[in-house]
Amino acid sequence: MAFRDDIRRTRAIVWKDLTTERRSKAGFSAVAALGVTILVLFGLALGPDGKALQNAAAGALWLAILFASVLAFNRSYQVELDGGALEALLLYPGSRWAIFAGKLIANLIFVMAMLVIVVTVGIVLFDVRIPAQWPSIVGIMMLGVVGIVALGTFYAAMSSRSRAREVLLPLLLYPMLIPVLLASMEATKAFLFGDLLSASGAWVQMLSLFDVIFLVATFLAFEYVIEV
Amino acid sequence: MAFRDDIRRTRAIVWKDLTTERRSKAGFSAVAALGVTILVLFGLALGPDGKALQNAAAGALWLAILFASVLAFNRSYQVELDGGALEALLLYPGSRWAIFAGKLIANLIFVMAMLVIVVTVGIVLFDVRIPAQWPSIVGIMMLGVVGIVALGTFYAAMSSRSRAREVLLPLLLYPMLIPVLLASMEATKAFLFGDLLSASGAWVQMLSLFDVIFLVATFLAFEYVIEV
Amino acid sequence: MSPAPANAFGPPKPLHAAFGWITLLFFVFTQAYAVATSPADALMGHLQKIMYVHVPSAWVEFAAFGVVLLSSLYFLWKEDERADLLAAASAEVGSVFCGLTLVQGMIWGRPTWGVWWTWDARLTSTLVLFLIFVGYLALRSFVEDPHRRGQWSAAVGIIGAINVPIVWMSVKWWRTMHQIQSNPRSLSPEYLRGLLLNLAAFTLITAWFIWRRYEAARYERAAEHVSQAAALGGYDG
Amino acid sequence: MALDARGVARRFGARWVLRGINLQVRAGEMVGLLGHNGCGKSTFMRIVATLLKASAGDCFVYGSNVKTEGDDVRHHVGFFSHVPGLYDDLTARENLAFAATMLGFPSADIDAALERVGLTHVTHERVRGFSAGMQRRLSLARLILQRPRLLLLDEPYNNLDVAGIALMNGFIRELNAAGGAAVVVLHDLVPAEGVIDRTVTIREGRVHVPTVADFTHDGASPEAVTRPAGAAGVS
Amino acid sequence: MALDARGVARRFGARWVLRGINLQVRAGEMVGLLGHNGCGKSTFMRIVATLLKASAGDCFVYGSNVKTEGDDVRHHVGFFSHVPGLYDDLTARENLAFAATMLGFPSADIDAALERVGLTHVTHERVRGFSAGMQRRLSLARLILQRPRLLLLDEPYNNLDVAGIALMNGFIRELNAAGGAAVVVLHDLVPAEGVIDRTVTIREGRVHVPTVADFTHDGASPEAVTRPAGAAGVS
Ligand code: HEM
Ligand SMILES: Nc1ncnc2c1ncn2[C@@H]1O[C@H](COP(=O)(O)OP(=O)(O)OP(=O)(O)O)[C@@H](O)[C@H]1O
Ligand SMILES: Nc1ncnc2c1ncn2[C@@H]1O[C@H](COP(=O)(O)OP(=O)(O)OP(=O)(O)O)[C@@H](O)[C@H]1O
Ligand SMILES: [Mg+2]
Ligand SMILES: [Mg+2]
Repeated sequence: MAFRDDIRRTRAIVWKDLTTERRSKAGFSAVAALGVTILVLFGLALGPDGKALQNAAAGALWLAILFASVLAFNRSYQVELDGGALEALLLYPGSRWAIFAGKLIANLIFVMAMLVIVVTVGIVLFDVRIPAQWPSIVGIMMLGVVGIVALGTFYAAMSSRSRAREVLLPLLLYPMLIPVLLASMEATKAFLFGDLLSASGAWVQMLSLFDVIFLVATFLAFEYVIEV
Repeated sequence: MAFRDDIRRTRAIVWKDLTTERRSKAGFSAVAALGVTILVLFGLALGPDGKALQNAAAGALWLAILFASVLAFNRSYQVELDGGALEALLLYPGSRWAIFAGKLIANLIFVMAMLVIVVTVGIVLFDVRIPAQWPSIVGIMMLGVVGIVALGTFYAAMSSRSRAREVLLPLLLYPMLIPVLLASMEATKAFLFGDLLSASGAWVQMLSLFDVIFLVATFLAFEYVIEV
Repeated sequence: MSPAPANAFGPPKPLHAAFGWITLLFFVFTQAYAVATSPADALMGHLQKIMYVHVPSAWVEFAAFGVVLLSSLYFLWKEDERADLLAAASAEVGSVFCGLTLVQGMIWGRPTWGVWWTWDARLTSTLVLFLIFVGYLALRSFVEDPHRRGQWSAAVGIIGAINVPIVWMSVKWWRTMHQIQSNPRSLSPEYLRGLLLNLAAFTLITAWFIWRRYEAARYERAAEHVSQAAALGGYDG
Repeated sequence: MALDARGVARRFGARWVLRGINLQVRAGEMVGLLGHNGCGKSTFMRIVATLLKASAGDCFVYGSNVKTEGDDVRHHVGFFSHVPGLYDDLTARENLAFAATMLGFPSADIDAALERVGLTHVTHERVRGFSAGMQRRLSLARLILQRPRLLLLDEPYNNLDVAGIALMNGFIRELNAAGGAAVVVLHDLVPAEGVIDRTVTIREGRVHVPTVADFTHDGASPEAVTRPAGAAGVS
Repeated sequence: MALDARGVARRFGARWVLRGINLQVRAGEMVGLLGHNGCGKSTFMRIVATLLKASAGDCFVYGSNVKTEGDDVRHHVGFFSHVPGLYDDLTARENLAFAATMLGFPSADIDAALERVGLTHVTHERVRGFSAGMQRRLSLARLILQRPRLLLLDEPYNNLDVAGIALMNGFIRELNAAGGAAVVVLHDLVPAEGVIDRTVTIREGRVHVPTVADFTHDGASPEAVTRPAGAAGVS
């Protein structure tokens, strides 16, 4: 019974977050456009050399996704802060994990949708040849996004309520995500360039391990972080 | 008389912005640390190949500075939004340009200080060999920073009052800054690799031109952006 | 909240000061001993002597972050604010030694590898660990409410400590330029003795630093507890 | 006992704002909380509502400890604070629907609540453009959905027009009739006439027991002036 | 003429909130502005203060057009709004010092203003932790530094305790004695007794001229209920 209520709460939060996002007109398209812009900036920074670009494609893609999704995480709590909505949210009865789950799922949907756009543009911009194993790459992307979103949603809950929130979130998040990013980049590269299939296996394992650790740790720790 | 008052207002705003920044204790060091973190991310994304890294060094440095300073711009107006301080600011008599000049100078000081740290770390991380003409490079950095800060301060004034502000600022700013970034990167590269001295001259000219255009345009347009 | 012990105030007790001085003397001795007794290395010559500060710094840095992990867990479990203060003190000291490891490594790397820095797994993971704890310290300074600060930084500290084993194992998991761990058997005894002695000295120094930082924080808290007694003393239930 | 605060104390930094509040509110009792600006009224309310932790002392709401049994307490408590706590980009109706689900009453009658607070004409408008008083009314509608057993109202009459004050008082009386209790922070007893049973004043971090001196001095110091607490109380 | 509003209208989207406000306030006159929640009082005040542009109509403050001569208007106008407009990370004193410079009075006596509003004990504390009422008092201190010739007060008594209300009224009377004018948004005339010369009610976007019907109906619909406007007015 209480559990059913909590599931209902999770659903309500997902719905609320996505609706707000949709309402703030340019919300989603702006973040996606920003991801693309960052890709373009990387392209310029790397110079016109085609080979160098292709080599850096996986890295640039993941970084663009990371930078753009941090904005999404920040927004997802900014909404709560305007007009003291967070206070009201904390006053509702029910388990705290329902709040975290709701925010996590909403962010996951948001980032996945953005990823589709950014990756499509990236493939064109960096002239990436799609290999036969593209379904594996999609799988890796999912794994990478779960890690990024879990930790990002968690840290945003803290940083958004401290001073200096825009700075604190990336400062906490980026270094912690480096293993996840590295694993995602390397696994993507391994598949892209067709070779080293065995090596990519190790990276995928590492990625899955981190996802599990992050999900468990954040779900357990969220209660402490949101209280008070 | 009125002009002296406006100068005094500018000074007051610079002082206020820097004090707030200093008060939020680790504000500056956090932004600087973030700049370093972004450099590390670039290093990882580009892979361990020393030559590729050296080639991309100029680009990575400028992008790290750009990404970190956008946070500073956003913060500089976030302070005004909390508790409706912007409303009070707009109610003070006196010229609007005094407000812009104050914010601009404060941001300039902030970004310059951060640049020193990020560039120092970047030189070490990317194994950049410092050429004999390093004073010219310092000059180029100044020029580049002025362009970034002028436009950033201006757009932050607009985006801070829209919803979706964290997204809107980079989305407006990055594309507009591409000429400045490109010129800065190319001029830096030209000096770093010692050759193409003549080409760098053209880039420096372009950079100076953009700085002048941006400064004049933003000073003129600020009044319209900040009103209502 | 435990009431302050009656003797919580005042200057460091003589015993504490003595411990500090003895530690310092011991450190000077172990350094001198190690430098004097070890022969020049076949490859690196006398450069090898950086090892006696570099390797112990790295080890005590791991130990300090380990203390952060344990005291953060204890804090979340028992809500004992002393655990939070200990975590903060260890994080500060650990970050300093992590920074030292980096700087010493770079000073060592310049002559041996020819570059200040290379994107090797050991080096990069150490830098990342350093940045993580810079973030941890930044978080602490951005949050004013002590309870909130304790809980938040405990969460960040625990998650951050995941990276210690990564740094440790990085040389095994990836092909690196950096030396992989040696064991007593692979290191000739002239080097080993100096290294172990210095390790002991560094451990003592670290313990001393953490203790001093912790004490300082405790004095502050104790002062607040006294003010609590003064503030609440008058009320009659 | 609806609320039982025993020596609740709270400090910010080194300053002790509350130094041991003792306050017992029985079910069915309506208590006005008075005190000058900055004396700690909102701080106390936030502690009772589980939004802030006390530095010392214990506090119970219908027997549940606010420190350790927060979830139980939140089932009982309805808090009306200085800030409206609404989502600007949702409409009035959507805000209430969300609140209803979160409160565990997904099938509550939202339109009736909106009608009651006089916001039917803006049911489908976003809260962003609402005036101060309209936002307060919408927050009130949320409390109407919740029907809490312990009402915590922090200066509830702010921004409300005369009709809004009547609404608020009607709601308080209704909960009272159903056996609920309330703590209401006030600076002015006039609008709360007839809904408050007794008043309590916080001074220097403690519940102040008025003495003869309180009714004789001439109010020269701004801090010391408070309307005589008992004057308009009913009990 | 301190304020001369001629047919000031404003719409948000397709909805006309103000439909032509005509209001003349002479120098030395104190006007109370009434009206139910959401009728457009704050909107009107923001237009006069140059924070919002009117969609139609003209408005003059001491002869300067608020639309085209904003800078002149801002020299005369002091606005006390729903939000405090302070910097959380500056201390009380620093906030006032900044305001003084921005107002063009860098040598104003800040400590005197702080003392007057009763915040001397927190002169060097940051505003972040101030209670609602303390923030309102600090905003009032800023007005005291400014001594504007046209005061615009939007529900000025909110959050203020009894001593604070006395402070506010003392300040208003002082400016009045110096020949200044004021427009004060109110829901309750009691605290403003003795400082308001006459009241004006906004209804359906226009200044409402009361008829006999206003004093006879029984107030069944929440929107229509307003305390009879003229009742407590002095003029
Ligand atoms: C910035 C550069 C460097 C960093 C961040 C770094 C980091 C570390 C760390 C964290 C350890 C301790 C972990 C362990 O014992 O496995 C370590 C040990 C060690 N490092 Fe470095 N190091 C750097 C540069 C160097 C250089 C240039 C050399 C010598 C060429 C070097 C030689 C060693 C040796 C010999 C050990 C001890 C390994 C053992 O026997 O267990 N390091 N370093
Ligand atoms: N930015 C805006 N966007 C859309 N509508 C708005 C906006 N600002 C105000 N309104 C609408 O204008 C009307 C008047 O608002 P205003 O804040 O002026 O009311 P008010 O008379 O001050 O009410 P209160 O007594 O509640 O403060 C309201 O119906 C509100 O919905
Ligand atoms: N987060 C905080 N940090 C520091 N001090 C705080 C904080 N919150 C409150 N205070 C201090 O606690 C005291 C009480 O604040 P509180 O908001 O409870 O007062 P209040 O009685 O509600 O006053 P008001 O009538 O003005 O609303 C004030 O002096 C304030 O400075
Ligand atoms: Mg309060
Ligand atoms: Mg209003």
